[in-house]
Amino acid sequence: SSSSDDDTTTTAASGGDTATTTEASGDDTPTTTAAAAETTTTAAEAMPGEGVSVGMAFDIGGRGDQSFNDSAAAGLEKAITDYGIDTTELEADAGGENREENLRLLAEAGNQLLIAVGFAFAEGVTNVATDFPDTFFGIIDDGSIDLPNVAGLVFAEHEGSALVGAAAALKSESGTIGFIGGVSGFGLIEKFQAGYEFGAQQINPDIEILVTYLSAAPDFAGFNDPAKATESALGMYDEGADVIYHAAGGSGAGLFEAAKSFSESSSSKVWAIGVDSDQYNTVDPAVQEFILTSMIKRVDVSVYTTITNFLEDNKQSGVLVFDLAADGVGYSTSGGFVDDIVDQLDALREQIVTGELEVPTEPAG
Amino acid sequence: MTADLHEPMVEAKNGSFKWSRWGRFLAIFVVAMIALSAIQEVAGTTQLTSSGTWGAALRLTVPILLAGLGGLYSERAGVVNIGLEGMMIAGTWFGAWAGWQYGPWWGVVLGVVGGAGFGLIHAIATVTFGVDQIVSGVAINLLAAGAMRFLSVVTYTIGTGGGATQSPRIQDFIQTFDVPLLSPFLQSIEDKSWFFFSDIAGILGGFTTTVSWLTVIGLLAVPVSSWLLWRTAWGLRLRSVGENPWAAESLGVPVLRMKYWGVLISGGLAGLGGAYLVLVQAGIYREGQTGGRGFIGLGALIFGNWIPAGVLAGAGLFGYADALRLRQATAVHALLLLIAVGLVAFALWKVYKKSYGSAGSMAVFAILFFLWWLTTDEVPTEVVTATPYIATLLVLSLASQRLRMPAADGIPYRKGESH
Amino acid sequence: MTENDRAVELVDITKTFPGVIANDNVNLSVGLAEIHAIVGENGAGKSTLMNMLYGMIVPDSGEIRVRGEVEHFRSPKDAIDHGIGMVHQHFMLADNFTVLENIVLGFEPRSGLTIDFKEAREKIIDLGSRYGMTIDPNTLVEHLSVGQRQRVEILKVLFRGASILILDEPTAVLVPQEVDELFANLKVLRDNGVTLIFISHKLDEVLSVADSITVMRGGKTVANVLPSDVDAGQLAELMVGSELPVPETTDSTVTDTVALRVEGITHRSPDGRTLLDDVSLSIHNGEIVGIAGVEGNGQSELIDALMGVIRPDAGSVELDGTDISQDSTMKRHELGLGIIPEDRHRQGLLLNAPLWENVMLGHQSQPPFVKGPFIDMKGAKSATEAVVDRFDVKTPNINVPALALSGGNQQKLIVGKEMMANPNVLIAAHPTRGIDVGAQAAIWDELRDARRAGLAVLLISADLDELIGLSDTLLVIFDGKIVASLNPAEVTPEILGSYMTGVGQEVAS
Amino acid sequence: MKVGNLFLSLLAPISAIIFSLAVGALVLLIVGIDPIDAFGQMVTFSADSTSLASSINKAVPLYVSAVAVAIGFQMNMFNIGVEGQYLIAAMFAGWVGTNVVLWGPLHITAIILTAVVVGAIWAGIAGALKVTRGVNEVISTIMLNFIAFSVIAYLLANRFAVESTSLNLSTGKLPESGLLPDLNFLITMFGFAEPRGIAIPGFLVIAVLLGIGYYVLVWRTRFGFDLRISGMNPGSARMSGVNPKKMIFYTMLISGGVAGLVGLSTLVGKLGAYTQDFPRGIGFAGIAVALLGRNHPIGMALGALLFGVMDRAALVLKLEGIPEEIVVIIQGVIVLAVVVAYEIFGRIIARREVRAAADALENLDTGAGVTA
Ligand SMILES: Nc1ncnc2c1ncn2[C@@H]1O[C@H](COP(=O)(O)OP(=O)(O)OP(=O)(O)O)[C@@H](O)[C@H]1O
Ligand SMILES: Nc1ncnc2c1ncn2[C@@H]1O[C@H](COP(=O)(O)OP(=O)(O)OP(=O)(O)O)[C@@H](O)[C@H]1O
Ligand SMILES: [Mg+2]
Ligand SMILES: [Mg+2]
Repeated sequence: SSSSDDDTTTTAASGGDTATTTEASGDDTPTTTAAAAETTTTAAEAMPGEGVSVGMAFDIGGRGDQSFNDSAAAGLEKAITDYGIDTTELEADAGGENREENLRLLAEAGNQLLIAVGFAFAEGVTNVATDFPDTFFGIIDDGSIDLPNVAGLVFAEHEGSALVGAAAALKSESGTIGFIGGVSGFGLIEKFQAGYEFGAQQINPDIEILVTYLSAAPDFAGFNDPAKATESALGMYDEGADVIYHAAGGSGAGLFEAAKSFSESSSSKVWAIGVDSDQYNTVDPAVQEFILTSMIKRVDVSVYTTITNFLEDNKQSGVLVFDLAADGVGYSTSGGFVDDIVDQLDALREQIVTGELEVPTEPAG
Repeated sequence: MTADLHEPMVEAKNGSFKWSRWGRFLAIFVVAMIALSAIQEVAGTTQLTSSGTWGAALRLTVPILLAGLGGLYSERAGVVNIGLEGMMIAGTWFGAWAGWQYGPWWGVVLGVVGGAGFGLIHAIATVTFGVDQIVSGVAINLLAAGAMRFLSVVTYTIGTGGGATQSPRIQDFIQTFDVPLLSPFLQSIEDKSWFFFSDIAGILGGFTTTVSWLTVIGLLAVPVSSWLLWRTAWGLRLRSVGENPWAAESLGVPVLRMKYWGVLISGGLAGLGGAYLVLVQAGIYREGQTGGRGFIGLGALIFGNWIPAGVLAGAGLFGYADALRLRQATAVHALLLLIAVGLVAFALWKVYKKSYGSAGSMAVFAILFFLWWLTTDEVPTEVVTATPYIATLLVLSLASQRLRMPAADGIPYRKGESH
Repeated sequence: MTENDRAVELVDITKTFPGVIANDNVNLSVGLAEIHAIVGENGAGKSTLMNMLYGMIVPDSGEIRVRGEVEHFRSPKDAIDHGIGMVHQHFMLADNFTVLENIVLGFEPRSGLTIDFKEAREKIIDLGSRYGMTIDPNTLVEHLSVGQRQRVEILKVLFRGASILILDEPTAVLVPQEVDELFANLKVLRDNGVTLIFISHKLDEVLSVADSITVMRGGKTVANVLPSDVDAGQLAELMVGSELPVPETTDSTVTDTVALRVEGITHRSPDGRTLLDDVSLSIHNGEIVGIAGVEGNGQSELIDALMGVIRPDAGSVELDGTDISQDSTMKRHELGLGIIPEDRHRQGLLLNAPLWENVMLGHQSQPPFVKGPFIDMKGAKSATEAVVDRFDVKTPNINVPALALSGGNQQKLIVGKEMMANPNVLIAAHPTRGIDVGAQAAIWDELRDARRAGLAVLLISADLDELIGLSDTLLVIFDGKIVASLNPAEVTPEILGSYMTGVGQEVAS
Repeated sequence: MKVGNLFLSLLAPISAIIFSLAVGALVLLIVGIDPIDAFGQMVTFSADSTSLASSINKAVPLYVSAVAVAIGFQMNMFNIGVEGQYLIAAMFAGWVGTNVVLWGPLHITAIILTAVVVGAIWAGIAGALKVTRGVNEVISTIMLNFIAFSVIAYLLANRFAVESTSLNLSTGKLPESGLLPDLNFLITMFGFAEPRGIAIPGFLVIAVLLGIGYYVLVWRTRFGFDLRISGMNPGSARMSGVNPKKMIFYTMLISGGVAGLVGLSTLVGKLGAYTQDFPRGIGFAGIAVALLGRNHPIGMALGALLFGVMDRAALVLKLEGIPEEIVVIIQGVIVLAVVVAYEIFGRIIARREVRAAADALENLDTGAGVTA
């Protein structure tokens, strides 16, 4: 499916696709409707969410990080518009020490549903959810909590990455592509890399893939150092890569700048691939033309879905996987640069969704 | 150590232009280049000398260099400045904000002003109030980070494309240029893949292709600083304040004012380094963007023995190692071989100097590095990221006896109270 | 004398520091092109007065006139602009600068934007040859000897074209030969029209070189005399208000037991220079062995080696017959080796700590200061009271920080705590340096008494009178070697001086 | 006299805090926020048992960190490396705690000892470099911080982390015998409500003992005397028989050992594991607290508590839509202002002492005829 911003949402909303639930919770309900209810209601009706209060605990950076937190905020905004819920937001301090306190404050404030944005909240959610059994929790990017009132909202980043990997391979003329990871060593970014490599190799088994990580956890500077991303990307372009995918958070801006400056100075156009949100829409117009596509991780969908489920009294605990099938991940078409290969990409998508191809979560070797 | 202990360039000795010195440099350079080329052949990479690597090394060097030079002015005036990181952070924020609002050159100006602003705070605390300099530096690092976050929250509100942790994109970068004729010529030589010659062309190419004007300014800061500090009356006075402020005071040098100059310039240069990050490389302010470069600059300063050219050497080393690993993580592996060969050369020199003990330990290290190179295919990211820090520690522990910091560096000075 | 021939007039100058009136309505009048000496005890206020003339300190009240004009100096720069230059009691030089850089600092000849090094060098060489003070402008100051450094200081002043030159105790650190050289230079300067004001405690010097003498006592000017009108004794009386005390040993108390034996100590600096060269000596109980020598000839290293602060490359130290060469400094203290260090601020005191902690210094491993691993505050305090009482340390109580005491009282505290610990051997380095006459006499008495009781003392001093007066045996150290062993009863300061500068030929016995 | 000086010493931090609040208020005013309202919210919010527990929870590691820094300060050494030391120590302690299981009290002891030893070793590197190679400890500890982060990265990812579905890499959870019980009874026994969700950490006891131990060691033992005099005047210390090199090394070891404890209140308290997102930045904040409390055990305790309360109170600001970063600014200004204030008041006190001594002397002189 093509997935410009609006498209995907509607697809998810109307398609009634399901998010698979693993058995982690031991709950009886194996499946969950991950789609937003068709409650794009008319103004006259009373909003279904009135009087319902939802708290959101952002991770370090909070709103305006142009990434993960913003994406979660977008889901919340949409829920406000659609359902008229009340919301309260808090964000973690710079050292990330007060995550649990924030959650607790939100719970004490009487919010019925709490959404924690980021795996680092796992410990806090576990503790607070135990103390507030009547409050429901959603936690993004974590599938480790086994409590009846917690939903772990995880994404199949590797599946989405496979699609953009394929796109990179299809668009590459040189047979060399690149991947820039922000922070290595905690497993998440390696998932992106694995999928990307897998997808690219589906198209061209001989493709050469250059990989660099900007820092290693627990040094998370790699998510915030665009200058290093720039140099890394220029290195890869110099080495002959003509498409580079980044999973480096705020450092990604450096990749786009590198694509722009390399294209301009070498007069051969090279591409960048964005991540998490449709970065074509969030970056400055000056670099838009270099963004081939973005691997979209629908944090907003997961948030919106969780709220929807909650309002429908469908409190699904356990792990909700937002995968390709659920349109929890995908790729963007903004800019129209991949219009010519949509068919091939969709074919690959189909193979993954049907299980014909299984995308690895760890890079080979 | 790359730099002499005492900058002896006070004057060109009675016109006898130092041919011998240049000749020696040239010889060392040629030998080193041949070794480098050979190592590349063995290790099977071209990244060690490619123009791309050297261009990147240059860009990665400049912010560290500017921070280091910032430290230089401050410490030459007798004020230790570990607040460089905070001043650099201020430089990134103000550079981005002004760059976004008024264009990149205003970004440069305000970046400098922002850094100097925190320099001013440091100066007031340490020079006027005689507060412990390390303490003030630590406080400034805390304060700058908090204040910039606050400013972001207040200015880069939703809708600008920025937020609490980042600015909108800066529309224009500082302009870049290729040196006409030279750049394409060097490029063509580099493309030929000739042993040695292409390597030299690659290195020179890095300095002549897509060079930002701000890079030029950053590099010019080195000779300009040497000139200012060692040739002008102002520089002599500034240095005198770091060596013996009581003597300076007794000769009518306005000690406090000179210290203020030193610390303000220090902040300004660190701020410029921050602005460089934003306006040349990243195009955006991002919280945490400096990533410890201020501290590495401090390392470069010590590594460089408080001399501009030495600071450049230190910053260059860090920049180069970083460039290599960022551009081609695998190329770092070749660096192990380079280090082994370098250590062997150093050991031989020590043997020549009849210092067998250190020659022996160098040889042992050389063998270890060689074995490491031989038995592995790549260097773990964690090790690579730690390289500049390990290098600084190594240099300090091998050469700290030969380093000479300004005699009154870090010692609080109060007017009229001699020691 | 008319108003016009006065180079400097200080009228009713008063300056107080917290708790001290350093200058109390001081008057001073210095004629043009004369050598004017200012004498006075320690703390009489000489330096303070000169610092005001040089703009380093602003007077509380009074008037400064230079060549008849009233001036208000706010900084040395103002004074320099009026042709006044000062050579300070403690040299004001940057060690890591060249001679040239030190000299031009603050008064740089410029060509365009840069310093005109060529002109500066020529001018320095020219000045040096004119006044007989040659020195290579490109050497680093850290490589210069004390005498050379002083030359740099004077050149610094001359370079600025100063016509009024203040020298604060210029001879304190010089050997007699260097002093003669300096005085010759000063006379040349005077004959060239320079006015010289110089401060000294050494009355012979003053009488030989000054054209006019002002005496200060207790912050006041007490007399202005001509050298032809007074002799040293009279001058001394003016200075201290009474007869000058002389160090003098009574009959020999030297016993046969060797308390300290030093055998063949040799020590080299990391860069290979020989600092101590085969030094051997022995001190008997009841004996004071004096060591004369120009500062920097190995005295500090000898003390350090004896105390175990440095480990010499060769040689041994025996205390009461036991070899202590391998023992730690602390152990040596415990075995009864006492030390009055050379530099009380750097090695003898904790300026910010209370007196009782200062008294613990060096004895912190022994009762009454400690009980096991813990500090015995009660014991330490009563021991401190005892020192304060017996040595008449003037202090309000024993809890004030050491910095609250005057220099003399600080020194008395140090001497007192070492003596009260009943050492077998005492190393006394400059025991009376920088303290006034009364305190000096008291310390000398204590040393003599202890000697009579059997104490062995190694006395290191720059004060030749003190050395000659107190010692039973006098050794001269030059360039790390003991070059002479002399009988103090027969030796004169002049002879000593010639050994100290390496001119004397007698071989060590 | 004494009382006057004590008053002056207290005036310094108080005026610094007032000044910093004023700066904070000014900044808030500039961006159009009512500072009275903001501060009022903070005060109201911090005044309940949960906030108290939370503040103590934050204060304990800060305090331990401050003590580690202060030990270095006592001999004029800057251990800027507390940050790296506590992180690496906590990681090893967490790993040992899950892999070496011993009988109850021995188990927790082993964990604590591991942390102390690892912290001491990491700081000891800087100490050894200073002693043997003359490397300035400020720069070496800064470098060692960064190196520690890399070592942690490598070991945690490749050796120490347990398999988990969570992305938050973590050593295994400590068993019950590796944890310290909470001290909430301290609150409940006075009839206050049980703190919600946050507990007064059992490690508080160890922190208090640490403070007492620090005081006794530094001010009451000969070792402490040697330590302090080495810091005050290395030359005098050396002449008195103290080996400054040894003291430097010991100081770094002890400081590092204490630094190793910084993370333990979290490790053996609530968290029970070393995780990727283990609290950072406490080492640097500890420097600020040590300064605020003038290296005095009680002063530092108050300083740590102040920072803890401020951190807790900051939470309410966001709820009220006020940028909570203002708290960080105020904290930064406090640190600067406090050192400036100490400097100013210190000079006043010193001047008074000298004058008092001189006055007393004058009385002595005019009084009894004490002469030599
Ligand atoms: N900056 C100062 N602060 C406080 N007291 C001072 C200061 N400078 C000098 N004094 C005091 O003023 C008095 C005069 O000191 P000054 O240095 O002028 O004496 P001096 O005659 O030069 O002695 P010396 O022969 O030891 O050099 C002394 O009591 C000294 O302690
Ligand atoms: N050529 C120069 N190079 C560098 N700094 C200079 C130069 N000339 C003047 N300055 C600095 O500019 C400031 C004012 O210069 P000015 O010449 O008035 O100094 P000054 O203090 O009067 O020195 P001087 O006493 O040597 O004339 C001083 O801080 C000085 O150090
Ligand atoms: Mg004096
Ligand atoms: Mg004097």
